[in-house]
Amino acid sequence: MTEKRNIAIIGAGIAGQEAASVLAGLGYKVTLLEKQERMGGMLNKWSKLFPDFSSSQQILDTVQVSANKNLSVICNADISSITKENGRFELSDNSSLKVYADLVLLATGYNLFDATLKEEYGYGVFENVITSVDFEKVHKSGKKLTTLLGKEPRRVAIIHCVGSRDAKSGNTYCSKVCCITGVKQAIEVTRMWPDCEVFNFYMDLRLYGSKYDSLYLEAQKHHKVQFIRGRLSEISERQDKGLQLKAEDTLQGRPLRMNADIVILLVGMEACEQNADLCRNNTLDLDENRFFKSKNIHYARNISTQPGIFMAGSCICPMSVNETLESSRSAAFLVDKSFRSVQVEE
Amino acid sequence: MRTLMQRLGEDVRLKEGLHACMSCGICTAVCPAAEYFEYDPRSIVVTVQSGNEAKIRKLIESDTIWMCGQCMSCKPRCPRNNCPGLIISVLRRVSQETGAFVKSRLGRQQYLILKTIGTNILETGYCVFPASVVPETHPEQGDVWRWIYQNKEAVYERVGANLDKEGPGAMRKIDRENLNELERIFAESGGNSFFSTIVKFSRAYAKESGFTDADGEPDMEKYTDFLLNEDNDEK
Amino acid sequence: MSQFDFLKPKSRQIEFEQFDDRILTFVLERERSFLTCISCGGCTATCSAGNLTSFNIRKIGLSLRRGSINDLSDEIQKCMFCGKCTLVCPRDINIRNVVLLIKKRIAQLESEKTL
Amino acid sequence: MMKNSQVTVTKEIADDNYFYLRSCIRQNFFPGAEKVFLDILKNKLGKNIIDNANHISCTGIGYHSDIVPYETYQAMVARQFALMTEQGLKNAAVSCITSYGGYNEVMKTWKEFPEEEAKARKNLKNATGRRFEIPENISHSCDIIYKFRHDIAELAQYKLINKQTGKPLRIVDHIGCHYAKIFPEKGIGGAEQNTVLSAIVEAWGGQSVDYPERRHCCGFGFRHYLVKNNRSYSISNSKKKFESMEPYCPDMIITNCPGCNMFLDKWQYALAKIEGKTYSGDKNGIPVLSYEELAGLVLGYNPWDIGLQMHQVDVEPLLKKMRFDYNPDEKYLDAGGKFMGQPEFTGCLP
Repeated sequence: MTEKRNIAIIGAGIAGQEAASVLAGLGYKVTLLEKQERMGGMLNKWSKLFPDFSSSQQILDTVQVSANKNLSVICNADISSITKENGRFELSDNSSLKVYADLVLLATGYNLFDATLKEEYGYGVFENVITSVDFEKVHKSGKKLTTLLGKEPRRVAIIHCVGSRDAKSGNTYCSKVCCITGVKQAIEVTRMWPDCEVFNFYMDLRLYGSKYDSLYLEAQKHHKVQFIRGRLSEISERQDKGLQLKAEDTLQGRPLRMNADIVILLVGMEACEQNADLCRNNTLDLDENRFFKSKNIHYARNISTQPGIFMAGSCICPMSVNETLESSRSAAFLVDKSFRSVQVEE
Repeated sequence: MRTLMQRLGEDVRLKEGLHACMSCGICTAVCPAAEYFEYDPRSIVVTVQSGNEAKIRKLIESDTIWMCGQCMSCKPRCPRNNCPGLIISVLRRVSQETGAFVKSRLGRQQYLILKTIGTNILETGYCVFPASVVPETHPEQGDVWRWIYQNKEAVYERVGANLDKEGPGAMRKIDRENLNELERIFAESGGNSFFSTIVKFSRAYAKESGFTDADGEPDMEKYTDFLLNEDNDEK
Repeated sequence: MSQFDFLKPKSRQIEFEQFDDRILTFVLERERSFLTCISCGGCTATCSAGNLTSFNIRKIGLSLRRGSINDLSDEIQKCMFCGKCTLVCPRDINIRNVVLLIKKRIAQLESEKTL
Repeated sequence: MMKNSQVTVTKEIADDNYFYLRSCIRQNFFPGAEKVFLDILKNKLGKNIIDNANHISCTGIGYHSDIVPYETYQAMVARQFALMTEQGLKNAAVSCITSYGGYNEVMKTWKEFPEEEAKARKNLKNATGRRFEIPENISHSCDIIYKFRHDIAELAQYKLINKQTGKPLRIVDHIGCHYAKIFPEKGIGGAEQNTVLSAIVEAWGGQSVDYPERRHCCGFGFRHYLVKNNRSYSISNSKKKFESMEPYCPDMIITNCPGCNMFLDKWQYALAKIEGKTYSGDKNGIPVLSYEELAGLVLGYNPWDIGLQMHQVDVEPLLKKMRFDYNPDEKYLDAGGKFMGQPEFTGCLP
């Protein structure tokens, strides 16, 4: 019996690392490939997590893997091609790197929506317009959120669905985690500045997770966060660099104009652009939202359309941290199961 | 008989303008009309989307559809690529074809627009021309316009226009042959019958409302006068 | 000049910069639960007055929270204080008390002639 | 799915051999503007542009005030294309924003619904015997000035500088709604951060100034202006724009739409009559010029040749800021040099 035990995992965010540690623990030879200099992926950009304000660093530390006899980690490896020859997968980047594996696990994660594409919101033009990720950076630094001129904001508006549920951005799906992020960040703003008014502009509040709705209640009850049902139509800059917002208060059926000192855009999750590259020369496929397509979205979520390639985390669809970790373990289980069934057949 | 929804659906602009609305209000937020009238393009789209005949009937008989200014500011924003402004054009068309327009004050004004712009187009080949912008009915045009109006020939000649003369150039006279072509296009493409429909329903409404001459026929001068002075306070 | 018969309509736009918080602050100080309204409309659906008149308690609450309090004083009189709204509220807001407080505050402001 | 909100829209603009499609409102209120546009193209830039006497209104104002049905409008547009075809020209130079939006709307419809194009062809043929080819390029005349803005800058005799202070003139722009809102990809810079006018202003030495209600409609509203009782809508929306630009103390407003140009000029006057107020810090108001008129000025045309005496808000304060060499005494002389009387009053407030 030939031992087929080599697994390549693309992406060393929390999904890739969690799967790597499970599979290495089961005795497989795992190669973890990361395109950045360091592991951790997108979660490195976050400060605190919903719904409990725990530190994202704590999660990063918990899932952190280090190389051992079963696990090797290669950073700066931007894999752009997967081919299968003689029953083996060959992974290569644009330089000379080649990695061979019996099975591949995709954990390539997501990209953040580029908010400059929503030109009507003026991100990149008006300096008091920031994204949810910019806010996390401020929060992580331990500083307080201030206006461009260093002043305490009197009013902050948080905009839901930026680059999500929007044909104009080419993303018609829901990014799922933005609503609860908006509620979390609203509370964080009022914790920084108790006198600051915070308004969330939403279309539907999709607070699906456990404890998410109670965070919403807490935001209203203890932090006076206000919610306006209406998609923001435009932001303009005023002479004092303050911002003017226009939306409809759809629950009243009246247009609304508001000034705000800072606007936070809740940018959605997009599929990575490299996904399309990875689909060349194999039967991997993308879904209508450019994420990797599952063989079946109910019972084979982690199984791709190419036999031997599995998927974990938010390269399948937008996911929260806990869903990502569960998805990784589920993928690891399926990888293990796949090896076992091959051996039984042989 | 065709339902209203069928009539609306026959217009290609409904297919272009209505995909699926999720009631986000992004259109109403920037709508210049929503700010000044009891008007909400979002709810109009929702009504059309519902396909409910009774509601659509009520809509095309109401003032609401006539409040849109056709600026199309709604168009570039909609996250579902709808265009409320275009849907409203279709509603207005059906409102006029079915005679529903005479049931609302703003709808009845179509007769006034027909008498001014419609007549201008057919008689001169232009939507507007200097003699049509009468200072008395256009006080906002100001003293400079009054001066231009009173010295048309000299002023237009001074700035190189060709007012009411043969040949090319600004404000030149459109010759008979071209006007005949225009008329034939209107006849061929339904423009004339659309005009007649507006006139027919307006005459019937005028008669019904007692604007008649000695023979009991509609007196359209009286009716026009009524329309011009019809209460413009928002109810 | 009478010939310039323009500029009639008042803007319907909710202008946050003209936020009138005099009723809202009074209500919130005495009935904090009002903060947690999610505009679900349960109150309006069950409202006795709303079933007979154009009274819309959800919208009144919303106007208050948007700081537009004009035309509120007549509208609020339509409430019949049956209290069903309070029973159905999923956020457990004492809506009946909210209405009472609005009326009380309006009466105060009217006696000061500032409304 | 295609992303249509790309930051930079680079549309193609033909560089010669245009068929001129004029605007009812422009030729009516600002005939000098169209005269100077044609003159710049022919005599300064050496381009071929044809002004055809058979060309008539596209009936766009009738279409958007809903008395002209879409089929008729399409046939009228088809006729414009037929005139172009007969002249052997493939590039439309459209002066009117309503027509510009309309031509693009019709083209989009024909692309999506070929049966509509077939109907328009049939209607046109039956009515006039004419046939047409689809134009290769449809540009608004502001696109053409935009394209040649640097050439114009090289020929310029004046810069958009306030010679009294040495600083660039502060210019706010207003883009006609139908230029890029209906089809963002048809306007330079798209619907949201449109740059067609600001690039022109900056190429000629001026400073383009942003203001919050920049993208708001001027308030024409078709049926809202056409019926006198409805004009509140028009003036209210223009007022909203003036209030928004006032704190920025602009030296002038530039527009690309003939209608907007007229309304922003006249409503300042009407607002002064109603409210006793201007938004310019003086009694005159903020001068409103189109891009052709402004091109004419930087190229040193006589302001009275290009019709600037036809504006209600007086342009002379602007000319003085530019230290423009002009003769105020010729303002109201006719073509033969004879005084033709003068307006009782120019500007906004006495």
